[in-house]
Amino acid sequence: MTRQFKWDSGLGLLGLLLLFVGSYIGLFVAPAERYMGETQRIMYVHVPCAWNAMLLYTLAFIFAIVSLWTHRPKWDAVTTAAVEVGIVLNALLLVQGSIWARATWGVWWDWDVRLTTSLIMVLLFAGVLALRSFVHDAGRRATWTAIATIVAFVDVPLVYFCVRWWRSLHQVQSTPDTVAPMMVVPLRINAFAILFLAIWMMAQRVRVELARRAQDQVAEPERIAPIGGSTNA
Amino acid sequence: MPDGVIVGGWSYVIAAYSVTAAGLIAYAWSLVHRRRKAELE
Amino acid sequence: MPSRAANTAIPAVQTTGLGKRFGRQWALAHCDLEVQPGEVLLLAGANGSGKTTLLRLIAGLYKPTQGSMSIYGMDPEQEKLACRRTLTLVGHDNYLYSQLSALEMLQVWTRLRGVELSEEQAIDLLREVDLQDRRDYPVGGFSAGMRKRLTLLRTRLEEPKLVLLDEPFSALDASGQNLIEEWIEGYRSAGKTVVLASHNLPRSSKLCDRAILLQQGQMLWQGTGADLLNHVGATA
Amino acid sequence: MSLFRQALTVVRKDLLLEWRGKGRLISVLLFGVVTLLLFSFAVGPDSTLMRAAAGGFLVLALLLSSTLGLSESFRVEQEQRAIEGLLLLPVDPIALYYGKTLSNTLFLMLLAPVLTPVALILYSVQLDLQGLAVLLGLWTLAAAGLSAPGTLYAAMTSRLQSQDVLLPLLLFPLVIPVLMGAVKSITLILTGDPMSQVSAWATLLASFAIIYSSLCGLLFPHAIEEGI
Repeated sequence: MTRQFKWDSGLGLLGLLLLFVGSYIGLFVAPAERYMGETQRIMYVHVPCAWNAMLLYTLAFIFAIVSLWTHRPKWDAVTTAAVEVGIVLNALLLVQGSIWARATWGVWWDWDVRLTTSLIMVLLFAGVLALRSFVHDAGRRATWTAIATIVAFVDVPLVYFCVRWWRSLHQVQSTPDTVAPMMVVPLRINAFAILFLAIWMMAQRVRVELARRAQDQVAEPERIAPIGGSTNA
Repeated sequence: MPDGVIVGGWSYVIAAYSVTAAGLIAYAWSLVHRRRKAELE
Repeated sequence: MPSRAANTAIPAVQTTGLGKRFGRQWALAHCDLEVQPGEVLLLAGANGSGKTTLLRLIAGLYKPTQGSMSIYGMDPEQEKLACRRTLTLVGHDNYLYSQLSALEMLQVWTRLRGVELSEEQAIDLLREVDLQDRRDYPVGGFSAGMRKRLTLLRTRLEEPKLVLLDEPFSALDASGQNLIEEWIEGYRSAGKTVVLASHNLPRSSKLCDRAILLQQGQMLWQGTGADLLNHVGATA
Repeated sequence: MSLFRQALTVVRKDLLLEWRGKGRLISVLLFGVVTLLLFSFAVGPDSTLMRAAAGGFLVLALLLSSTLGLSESFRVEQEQRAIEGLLLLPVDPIALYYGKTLSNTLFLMLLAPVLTPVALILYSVQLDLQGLAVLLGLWTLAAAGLSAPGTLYAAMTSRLQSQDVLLPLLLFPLVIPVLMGAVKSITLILTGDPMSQVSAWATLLASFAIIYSSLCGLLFPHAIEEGI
């Protein structure tokens, strides 16, 4: 237990440190972008959040399949953890995206393909957690969480293509593509920072889940000695 | 998107970074809190 | 009585260390049970003693938390459908669609078993439980006893070797209870296995070859039906 | 083969129940009509605006009615635990899933002949016979797309206390591709399709239905492992 505690808090601290370094470079060292100016600096947290949210959802999908296959509590715990941390990053992504939209396009919301898809994604996976919270039996809760996660994940590419087609009649908003080397460095650093932080969060969430499960793990009552009676069949 | 360069915009950057930090801290705090509660019981 | 010869055969039901936990509550624990083919076994015990849980575990409606189980030598996990073909359970619920008639209910059940039931056969069956005049009426209008009788017909129209009955006498009048008794006697002579849970000890203890008393999810006592009456009388 | 026959038995039983419980069917139909009416009040008496939004309203009426139909189809199963009676029989759960999905699809298709004329009249849209046929085809694809995941989720939520909230919560975000595809294509049918984009949207609707009916068919046996 104490050894496990060390690896994930170490990773968490490393993530925190990297986030400070990356954000420092992003905010104060990297040059301002040609057209977008300073607002482009939002990208150094925005894009890492997006990458990691997608990564977590993909992991959740894989964990869900394993959970359905093995019925082991630990796989249910990691599936839930990945979904939940994914939702947190996804929610941050939405807020950052909204601020970005306000700064560049002058509106708080734009029906941009990625922004719209991430809004639908957050709703899809929030549904998984909602379903989960209503099921009392631990075994069924694990199975249903896995099923809902798989069903939700398969929808993501469909939604993405759909929104793209839906938007194709309108003009497509440009996204910054002029990238100087000093812009790549903070992006990469922050991507790993968020990844490490996400792993730390997942580890904590897994602990919560396993601790809750452990409460239910009441040992079988002691065997009552059978009394009397003839045992002829 | 306007033609020229967007001047300034630091306020948006600060808002985005603060929201991110606040979100991460709030979630981390809830995790620690929930874990303590679950492990104590 | 199925005695020595039956004992060498594969047991109809065999459980080893079977246990089921709901949340933090063990509904059933340390259940080592062997039911011989052709045996009529009575599960007795107070409410919440684990009778229903045990029956539902055997029927495959619950997955055991602990232990293992076999139905006529088959593993319920591996051969789920084969087990379902072998056994039938009539539990507390009636499994009815209010808007269907008695006849239609029977047809739905048999068709899903892959058997086509002719109308004459269906009417014969309904006559057994005295519902032949009601065959075209929606079951939603039936009384509790009539519904119970209709549902108990499931044990007649299917050909399972293992009949599981949870409180078969409840909601039935005296004639209905006599009928079920007759059926159970018939199953015994046909070599079928019956496991029933009942609170109606005077009736069911006479019927059974063996009785098991459950208490707080554990098998406390076993013996003959007559002994059970004495035992319960002595402790009560 | 027996799988197919079992599924058909389930469909037959569901259709019979639907026929006997006509009151339910009529209530859902009326609900659809009422929503269509409400949408027109929401947009106001501007007829051009209404005509432009007619496709969207029609599909939204279908979507809102679908959750009623889906949860109703499992309420009947839960009333006297009839579904447990089915699960106790040697029935393949996959047959149960496809039977219920097919009967739910048929149920949603029944909404078309009522809701379409009402929408055409209320929103004063013209449609020729060929357009009507294409619309029915699209409606069928949308109904199948809604039922495929809807049946799985309705089965799962049918025993939970908050199924009335939970089912739409799970289903609505999931079926956004169906919603978009159906709205876009039906609107194109109603307002003219100069670039013949309808077939692309129809392909999307069909893919959704195929992907989800196969995926949910695989998952359904797991969902009901311990009964529902």
